[in-house]
Amino acid sequence: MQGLIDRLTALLSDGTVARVIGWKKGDMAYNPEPHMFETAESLKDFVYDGFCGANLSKMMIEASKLEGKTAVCLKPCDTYSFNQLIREHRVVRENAYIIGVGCRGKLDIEKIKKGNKGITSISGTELDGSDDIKIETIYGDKNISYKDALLDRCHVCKGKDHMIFDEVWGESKDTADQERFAEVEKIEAMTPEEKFAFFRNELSKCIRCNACRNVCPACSCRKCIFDNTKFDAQQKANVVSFEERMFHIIRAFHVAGRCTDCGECSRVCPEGIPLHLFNRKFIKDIDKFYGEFQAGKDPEAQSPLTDFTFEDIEPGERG
Amino acid sequence: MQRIGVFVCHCGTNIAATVDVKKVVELVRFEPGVVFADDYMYMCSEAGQEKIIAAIKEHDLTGLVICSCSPRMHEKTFRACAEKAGLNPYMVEVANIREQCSWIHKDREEATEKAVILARAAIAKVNLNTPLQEGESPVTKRALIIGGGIAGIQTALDIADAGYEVDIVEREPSIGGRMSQFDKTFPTLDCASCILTPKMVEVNQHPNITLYTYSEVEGVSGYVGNFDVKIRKKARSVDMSACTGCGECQAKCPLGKMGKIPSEFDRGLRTRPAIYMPFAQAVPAVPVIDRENCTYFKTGKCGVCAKICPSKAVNYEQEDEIVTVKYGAIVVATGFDIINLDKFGEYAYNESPDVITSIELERLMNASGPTGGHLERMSDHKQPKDIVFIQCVGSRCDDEKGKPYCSKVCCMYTAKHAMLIKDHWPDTNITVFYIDVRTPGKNFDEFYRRAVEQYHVNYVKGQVGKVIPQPDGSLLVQGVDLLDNKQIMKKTDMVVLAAAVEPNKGVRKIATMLTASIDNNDFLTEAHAKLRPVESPTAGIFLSGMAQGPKDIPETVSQAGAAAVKVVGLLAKDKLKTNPCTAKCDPMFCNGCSTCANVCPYGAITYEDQQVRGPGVNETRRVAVVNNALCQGCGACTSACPSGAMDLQGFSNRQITTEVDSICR
Amino acid sequence: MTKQEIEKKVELIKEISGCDPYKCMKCGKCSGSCPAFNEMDVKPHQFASYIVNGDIESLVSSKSLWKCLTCLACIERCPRSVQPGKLIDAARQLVERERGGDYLHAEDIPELLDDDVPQQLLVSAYRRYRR
Amino acid sequence: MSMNEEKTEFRPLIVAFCCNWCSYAGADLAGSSRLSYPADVKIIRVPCSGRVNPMFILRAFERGADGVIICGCHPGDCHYSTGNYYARRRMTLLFSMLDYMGVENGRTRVEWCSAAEGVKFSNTMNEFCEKVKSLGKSVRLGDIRCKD
Repeated sequence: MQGLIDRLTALLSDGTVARVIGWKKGDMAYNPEPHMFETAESLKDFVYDGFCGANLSKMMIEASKLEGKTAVCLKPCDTYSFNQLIREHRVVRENAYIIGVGCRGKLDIEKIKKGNKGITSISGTELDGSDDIKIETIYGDKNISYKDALLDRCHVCKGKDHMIFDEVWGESKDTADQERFAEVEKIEAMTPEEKFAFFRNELSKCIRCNACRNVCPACSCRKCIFDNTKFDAQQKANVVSFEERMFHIIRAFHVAGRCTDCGECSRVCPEGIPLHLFNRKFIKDIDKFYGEFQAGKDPEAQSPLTDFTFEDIEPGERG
Repeated sequence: MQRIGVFVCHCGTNIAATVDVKKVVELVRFEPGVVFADDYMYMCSEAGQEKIIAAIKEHDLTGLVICSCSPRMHEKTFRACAEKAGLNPYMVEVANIREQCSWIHKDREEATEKAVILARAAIAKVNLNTPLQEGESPVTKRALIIGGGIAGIQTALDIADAGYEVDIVEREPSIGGRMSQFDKTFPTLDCASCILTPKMVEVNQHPNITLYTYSEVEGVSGYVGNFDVKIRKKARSVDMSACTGCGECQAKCPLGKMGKIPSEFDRGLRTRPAIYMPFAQAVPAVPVIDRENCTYFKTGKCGVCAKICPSKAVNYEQEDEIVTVKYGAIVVATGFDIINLDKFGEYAYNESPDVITSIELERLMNASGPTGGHLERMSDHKQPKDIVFIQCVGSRCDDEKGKPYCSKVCCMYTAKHAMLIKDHWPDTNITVFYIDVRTPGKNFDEFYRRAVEQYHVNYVKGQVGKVIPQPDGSLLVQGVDLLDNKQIMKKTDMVVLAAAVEPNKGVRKIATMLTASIDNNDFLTEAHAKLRPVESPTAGIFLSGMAQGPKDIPETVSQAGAAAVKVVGLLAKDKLKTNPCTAKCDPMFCNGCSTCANVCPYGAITYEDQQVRGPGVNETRRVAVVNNALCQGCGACTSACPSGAMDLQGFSNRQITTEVDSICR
Repeated sequence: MTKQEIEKKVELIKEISGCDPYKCMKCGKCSGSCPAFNEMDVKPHQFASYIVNGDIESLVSSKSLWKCLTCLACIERCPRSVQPGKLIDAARQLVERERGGDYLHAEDIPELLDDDVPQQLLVSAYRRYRR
Repeated sequence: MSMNEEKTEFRPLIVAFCCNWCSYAGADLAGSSRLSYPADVKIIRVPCSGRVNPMFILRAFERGADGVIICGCHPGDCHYSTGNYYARRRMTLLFSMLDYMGVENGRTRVEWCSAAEGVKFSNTMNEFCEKVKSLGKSVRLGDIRCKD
């Protein structure tokens, strides 16, 4: 990590970039937060470890409008989002200096906390750390395997290649070991009643905090459909559960064909709703109906929803 | 708040028989915004319209809902009526309570209830209507004809004679099209060139007509009255202004004697040199160099044509030239060709040179054709004594091998061929295998009957299953006579196939450029099958000839004239009214993501940096801008827009949402 | 046969053949192709109308039923996808099934099925080579 | 109301979005040919099937519609040349998603119906009504506050 900080310091000092978007140490061992570093001194708080799951590509929207270049640290999966943002004219490629940071999967603090109360510090989560992470709690120390603490999304990782970068820092390790659409298939196999019950149960937890919308790199509209009075979809209070269903269907549909499956929505949801299940359903359908498509892989590629072929399948057909 | 008047029409008993009109009036009277409601026997009648006008004035109405027949029927009428009373015509909505209610429901209570709901939806919509202004756009007084066959020629002449400038773009080196390949024309047997050549010359000399031969349309942008068309003038390698058309170059081209390049015009029945005019009467009478075959272009050696040209017109350095021209109207007259017969192996077309298509027969019988008009077999140059004609080869065919439609012209030209052959060589034995003989048309059936009664052509109802080339050079035809219920095995000298016609290749590309709709068979679609047969649904695009569907020469010429009148009607206007129901972008919500431009079929959306100010927003950013003149109001952008910034005037998001709401109330 | 029985058989023929006899436009290309034409009492171009008119009785008792060589010429050349060869084959199937001479095991059928091959071919081949 | 009284037959509420150039005219043709279909179908005229925003469909379900059908021009025949192709993809995905959430496939439908296909229009509506009827009242996306 020090290598990365040194490199960033150099970039700032020689004027290549005017600022750095990265992660800053949090008040706990496991909650670093996205941050814009303006000076070389401030980089002493820079951190890059297993808890830096946040996708920083969206921050480049505002940074693109600032004077000078901005260095931005992007994990392999974040680069897909960045490409998608280029496609939608939301970021300016020339204004970004992309450091493709390596990744060996990111950690789910909830998994670590399970059975480990009173955590005081966690170590060994850096990119070059060991296969185990060391947890110190007020009840004693413990080692758990890095792999067991991974976020669910890392088990279905798209790959560790950076789609776009100016330079790459650090070695990545492959983490994909599960079927990407297994969860979706499980739901598809349910009866309508079961499906409905499943989603009602999940979505009833929603408190409409908008965290999913705010973190989503595809939800980059300054003012979005939910702010728009023309559909009466704005300001939906969480009075009854139907609105959560609507909110999440609309949101998922709005990012269909643009969602890179970065999984941030599920990661940030305070209620732990598996929101990626919506997005992934669209991705699965798009792959099946219109051929494999990975948003953000190629910034030139036409999105499946603004494209067509004469022989597309008819609605209602199931491939 | 709007002040809405609701007018419920009885339409005699058409509506009133199943819908309780009075009840509808009573029930909608208290809808939000409604200040007046009334019914009348015939709302569209003069008295009915007077009633509406009076009510507008008396009650100071700002919006109208007419519950009557389909808006497709009388929306225009009622809009004009509103305008007469000083109301913006787009403040009128029609609730369709006839076609979509009274005529399909029997139960009076049910129908009345539905009529009320439909009226409510319309009222809710009018509450959100805003006055819309029709824009105006100027008209470029020049027309483009794509295709220089008889259809294009006739359309061009008619428009030019009316005093407007016309350009013809023709892909081939000469105009004339299919008709110039024909020998005689049915049903009067005039010689095709005798009637076509004068027209070709007229086109060439007409002060209002410009010819772009050996040229193709490369791109079209713009809209009715204001098209910008990119035309690629392919390099002829011959200077048009210098060439005198003496023909020396063709005669001296070394490739001409080698007989390697099949002549497209003669359907491969003879060969041509690399520098050539397709046929003697070509217009313009200027040859082109076929660069793919020319020795000079392939090896850099030869150059004979340039050396011997007396007027030094040959120019190997010439390059393709692209010109952009403005037009007010475009006519598609791209014509037809016949289908490829590779999939019909049973007829041995690719095996035997004596199995030919009807167009090839035209060339064989043409005095300027490869045999000088002497009918002979291509294999041994003997005159055939026995000829079999097979009808419907690929026409009326259900599978992908052929075409599902009737080609319309084959029955007549086959009768023509049979008679012409019998006329010249009366001892020729002719058999025609047919499924049906279709001869609707003036003097058409009489024509066909003459072939049977006067010329004793043997018409057999039935089809041929197989043509088998024999070692002795003859052809064995296996067919059936359905009326006799007997299978026929007969030896013949020549088989002529009436291959199905199909729209010219490349018409789909042109249709896409023009955003003109096209059907599954690649025929261009008309705006209305019966009432607007020469117009495309896309404004400013007109149809002429086979591009729209199978038709013979008389029909083509009449359609060409009809298309010309429509074009002239358009060009005669100084200004055009534009549809005000166009898309509109709300910059506050637009984020410039380009999704809308990706789905816009008209290229009507561009982006510019705009200062956006509003609650919590003050920045300069990329936002979409709609060109109202280009936008046709399809609304594709509105449903693609992620943030709901795009909206369609007249069918706005809020209007449709409120319609949904009032239906689901 | 009662009306219902006839209807059932007509449906069965349509189902087995996968062809729609109503599409026939009576062009006669099938009869113009058929090598067994002269042996047949009901000609290939008539198959469709026999089925349309419900005269299954005559069709199944015709000589043609067994004279068809299944050479596929009419199937290949039919411009309307009526494919008389498949129709007559379906009629043969009908007879075969009624005789109970079905040596095929149901579970083998999916393997053998090919939409383009008349089922008669499968049946006869199977019968011939099964031992 | 007496307890024994037979429950009135369930009448579904069906919203149909019809393209002005084809199916709306097809519906008119069904009307002028007097081809009946249930009054449960209420048609909203749109300029093109591509104009139908998924929001409208969700809105209809939210407000208590039991089925939603979108009718547009046959692929290749769009008046605006491509609108129906986009609609086709959009609706394919939306309907699949609704199905995924437990809103049965039978409640949503897209039909291509030209101005000349009055018979098809009426048949489609009859079929669709029957189907929706058999699925019963739609409750899964409804806003309970919108109904009494």
